[in-house]
Amino acid sequence: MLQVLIQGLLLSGLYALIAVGFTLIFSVGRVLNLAYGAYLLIGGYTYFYFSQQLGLPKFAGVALAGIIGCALGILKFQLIVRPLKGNHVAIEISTLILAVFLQSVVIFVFGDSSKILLPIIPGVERVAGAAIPFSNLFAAIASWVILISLWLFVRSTHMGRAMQAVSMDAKGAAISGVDATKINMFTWALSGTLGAIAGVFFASYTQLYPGMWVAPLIIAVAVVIVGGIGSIIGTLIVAHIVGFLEILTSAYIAPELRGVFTMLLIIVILVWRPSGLFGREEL
Amino acid sequence: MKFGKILKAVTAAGVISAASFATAAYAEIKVGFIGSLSSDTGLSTLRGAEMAIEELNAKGGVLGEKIKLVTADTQEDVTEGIKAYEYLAETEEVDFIISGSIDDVSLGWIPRMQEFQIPTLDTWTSSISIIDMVVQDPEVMAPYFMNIASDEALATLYINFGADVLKKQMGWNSVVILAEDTGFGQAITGLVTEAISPVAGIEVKETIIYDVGTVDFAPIFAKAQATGADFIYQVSSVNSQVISSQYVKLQVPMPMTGVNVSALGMEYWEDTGGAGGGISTLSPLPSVGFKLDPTSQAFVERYQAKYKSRPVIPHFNGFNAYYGLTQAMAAAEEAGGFKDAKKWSAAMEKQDLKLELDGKLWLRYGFWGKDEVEEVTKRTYPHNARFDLSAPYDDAQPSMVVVQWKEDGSVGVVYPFEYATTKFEIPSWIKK
Amino acid sequence: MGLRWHHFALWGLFAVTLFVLPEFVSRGTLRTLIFANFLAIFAISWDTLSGRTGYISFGHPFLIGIGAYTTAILTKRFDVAMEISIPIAVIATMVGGLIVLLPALRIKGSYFALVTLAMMELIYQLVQVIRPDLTGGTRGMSGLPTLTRGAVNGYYMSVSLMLAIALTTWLVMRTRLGTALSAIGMNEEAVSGSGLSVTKLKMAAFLFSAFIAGLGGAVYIHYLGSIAPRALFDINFVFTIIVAALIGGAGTTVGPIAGAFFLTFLLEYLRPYLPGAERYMVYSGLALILYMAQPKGMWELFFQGIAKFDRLGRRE
Amino acid sequence: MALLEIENLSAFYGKAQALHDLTFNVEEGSIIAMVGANGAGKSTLLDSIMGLTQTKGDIRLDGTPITAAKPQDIVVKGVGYAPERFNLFPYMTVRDNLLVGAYTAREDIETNLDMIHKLFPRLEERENQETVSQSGGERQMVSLGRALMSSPRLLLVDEPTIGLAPKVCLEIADVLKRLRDEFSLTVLITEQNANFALSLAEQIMVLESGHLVASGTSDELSSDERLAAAYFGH
Repeated sequence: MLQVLIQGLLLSGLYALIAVGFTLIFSVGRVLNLAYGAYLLIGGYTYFYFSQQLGLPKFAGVALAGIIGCALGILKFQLIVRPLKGNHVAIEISTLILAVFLQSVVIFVFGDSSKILLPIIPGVERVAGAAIPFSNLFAAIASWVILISLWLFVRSTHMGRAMQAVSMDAKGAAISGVDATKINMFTWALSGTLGAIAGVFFASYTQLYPGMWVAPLIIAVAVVIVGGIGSIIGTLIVAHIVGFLEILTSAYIAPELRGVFTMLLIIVILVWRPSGLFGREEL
Repeated sequence: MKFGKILKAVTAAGVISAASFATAAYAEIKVGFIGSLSSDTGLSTLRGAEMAIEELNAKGGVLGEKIKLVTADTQEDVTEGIKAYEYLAETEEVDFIISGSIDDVSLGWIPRMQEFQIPTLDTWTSSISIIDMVVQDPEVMAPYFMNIASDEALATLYINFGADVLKKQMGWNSVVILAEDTGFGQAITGLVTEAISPVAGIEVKETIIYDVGTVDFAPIFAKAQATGADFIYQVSSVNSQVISSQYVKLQVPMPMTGVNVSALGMEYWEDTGGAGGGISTLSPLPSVGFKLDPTSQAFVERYQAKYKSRPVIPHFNGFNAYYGLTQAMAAAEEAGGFKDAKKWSAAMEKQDLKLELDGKLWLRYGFWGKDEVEEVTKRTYPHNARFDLSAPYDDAQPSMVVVQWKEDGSVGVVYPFEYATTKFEIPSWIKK
Repeated sequence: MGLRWHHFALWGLFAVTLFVLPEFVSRGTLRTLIFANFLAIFAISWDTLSGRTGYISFGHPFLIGIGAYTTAILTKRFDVAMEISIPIAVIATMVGGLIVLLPALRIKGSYFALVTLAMMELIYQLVQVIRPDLTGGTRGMSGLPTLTRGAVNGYYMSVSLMLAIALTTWLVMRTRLGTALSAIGMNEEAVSGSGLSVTKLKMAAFLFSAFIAGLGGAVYIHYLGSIAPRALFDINFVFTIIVAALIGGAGTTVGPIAGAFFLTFLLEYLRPYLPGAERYMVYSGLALILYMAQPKGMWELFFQGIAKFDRLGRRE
Repeated sequence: MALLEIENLSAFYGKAQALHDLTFNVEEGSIIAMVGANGAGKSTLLDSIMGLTQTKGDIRLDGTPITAAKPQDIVVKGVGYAPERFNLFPYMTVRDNLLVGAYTAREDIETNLDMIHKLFPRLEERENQETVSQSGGERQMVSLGRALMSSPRLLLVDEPTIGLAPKVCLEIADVLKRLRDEFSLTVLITEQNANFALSLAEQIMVLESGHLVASGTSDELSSDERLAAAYFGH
């Protein structure tokens, strides 16, 4: 039991970290960034290149991954989202194309074979038969810290309130003197940074390979759909629902079924309560 | 007016390009490579073939003609594999195909091979079901050869390892099998489960199948531990460095051995970032942890001089491609080319290359005859690499060995004992 | 319906060109054309659902896969003849189309796209674990019966199917049904306000799209002779279909065909220079630029081009 | 010099022209009402001043041109806007809605909040309520409050009384007057309810299909028979 609890918390923390950047864009910009997984991809490879190939300190590798992710987010906003002026379908499709493009670029530069990252924080502790790798523990704690500070940021700073305002009523935000473009760009930059850092943790636990953007995207989609838009705490809760669902399925039913229930959950939630468990009736 | 002109120009360009497509130049022997160009194993086959072709061309080519290599990438995807085979057969109109495809991809394009009847040599897939096709339909499968020992040989050797080392030396009595959900995984799991209990006296507690896309192995290892078995037997060919690196990162307190394809290459240590110690795997012969015979060593040296990128040493299938392509060309010399696939096939069946190391047979590239029955498994293996399953392995190579990566990054052979360079050990974090 | 003789003349010309093509091109080119034809079929199917009604599906292989798996299982495991299994597969896919319809009755926009993506993922995972003895699990099935052998036969089969589907779609879309579907894409509320049953219209679109997807998918795997879940329920496959439809021009019939041909040939022509998956870098980069430049597709660019040349011509 | 000067202002939605060559001034410290029927272009006029529509012509605030400036710059220059549909942030509390209004005037938060709480004591009582669950009158108060949070000199209010109970209307009218008298704000409102406009504004303008058809003091306009019949119901 304790073992399942520990594994569930670790995996859920990772999932929350993965989903938060996606939630942010979906809540504020109201667009589906299908290239979100590409931040994780690029973040993971950036870390790999700087820390594992060039031998820079690990912290520098994570920071550089964040910076590249941030730059990628800004570029995406400036080159794709802005020119398409709120045409959601076009943005979704172009980000999908962009994701495939970035995947091919990674193949071109690094090759197709998968790579294993060194743990960011080496070491492992056993508790009640469950192994707790320090890297995962750190990712889980980091995800809690990041999500809660993000929640505080959004609720209690001018910038954060402006982000909420833009997401709820664009005209209302404009006449309050909020520059939606700046807010959106900031959101995209933040989302890119968070995504790239999540990518380092995700890849350091699993592996680095060009197709690795799909799985996190699906996880992020699941968390956002089930949680509903605009709810950061919802993201945290649902990441734990999805994570625990997977761990419980693996432990008590069959490991190969772990993804099935997540997908079923998405479909059921969408059909039964389209706004998600913690979302608002705004469809 | 201008529009009309442009239309004309476009039409003309279209006709020219279509015409250039229709005429294929034909003054050479064309070899097609099919496999994944971005995986180390795929590249091994490709480079082994390139080296062989370079040497043959330096000696004047085959049948007085130069050999040219064209490549088609499968991306380890079945549909892409079929497209790639068609491209080689119909656009490039190659004479001979050398394949570094994985099992599932080979199974996908085999029907195309049957249709086009192009001499084809597989260097990587070990799928016994393809050999079964040769048994059942020798006519249609005549142009097909596989110069790696099949799954059966692999499993049989493992059972012997189980009896001699795991049971006798380590004193382990029960196993939990952790197998990936692939054709390869199923085949090996089936063969091992059938034989390990009656032959080696090791009880199979449970078989856990996992998806190749699994991200987090912690619950799977927990499940394996819960069975109370003495050790884990892993069967993984796709993304296998993930499971082994997580085994190390999680410091699973249970020994693990089995088949881990990524541990077959020199790059394994670098790829796992050093998190790969303790992993042991079955391996075909010219692999990591070996001293090579002079011919193969010379090949490796030329290889390393030519290619600066990974894989730094060809995988065993690189050797297979190198020797196999040379044999295929020799067969073509004898059969007067590749056009008559039956004739070439007959000539290929007779190929037999024996390489010695320290005065003993160490590597043999030959094929089982149509009606030859292998003694241990009591079945036939037409067009499959000749292997020898019982010591002293004087008929052919043992086909498979067990190698183990140590925690210091070194690698050595642990079984069979005649080939062993080091002893089988369990990882340091497991309390004895 | 606004049909004119020149419409049929153009279709006739197109068909004749395609039918005499094997006389002029190599077998290798024909193989490429076969894949282009199948991609065109899938793109038309996607377009009837998403391009016209605006319900963007990111899980179209869900439908294609139902058709493909149904006939694969029937022929491989139960020795059903293809003449029977393919129609059953088409019907099964149409049932699948109704399943897709259910969420569409409640949700729109990005959420619909997401639920279709989830459906594709779901069936991908289910195919691997539920009765792998039937589906072949992760590695799928090979050695399925094939409808034809050889490049020329395969080409005629695929091109006939593609033309039949294209012409049917074109005719259907010129009826009031087609107009109504496009109207849903533009403004669903207005359509429901005008007294038409939006649910029935959506159902017609989803069924029609599923019909094409099922037929295309079933014939496709009996051309390939194998089926693999990883290649089928893959976001890259979704990408190829959507890009083909959009680059050519969504909401038209010729657009998806043009897009499919353009992209398939682009990939094949790149093969000698970039043999591996890097080809997709050129492919997706070009697709992104084209799409950003003209979201309505090449077809639109083509017409704009003609108009421009005509103006230039007249000035001379 | 008038606080707001508008000269030959035209506004467009795509190709459709919604305003035609409007010219008028708003003097500092006055309340001006723009009267007109539904669709006359009242909201478009206010949107145009805020830089939310495509316009031609000149708009000057305190002599500086603000034509085609971005809304956020116009807010900074001292224009507050309470639009007809409020455009509040439904899932944020009253307090947070007000704080967003202070986005460009963060140093005045304390004073402005004091002022708003004095004008609308109800907002202070319900400051932690989400606006989605509030009544129309309360939303109007939040909307006005939010506009005031940017420390404006000119307040634009679109249809302040629409859909509100008569009692609330009076309350709003009272607030608008106090804003001018106590806080020396200039107020430009639009109204369909001409009597409300008459009771409040010193100057009234009449808009018909995007054209300015009349302008003058309440008394002047009430005596114009045609207008009186059309708008003032007597």
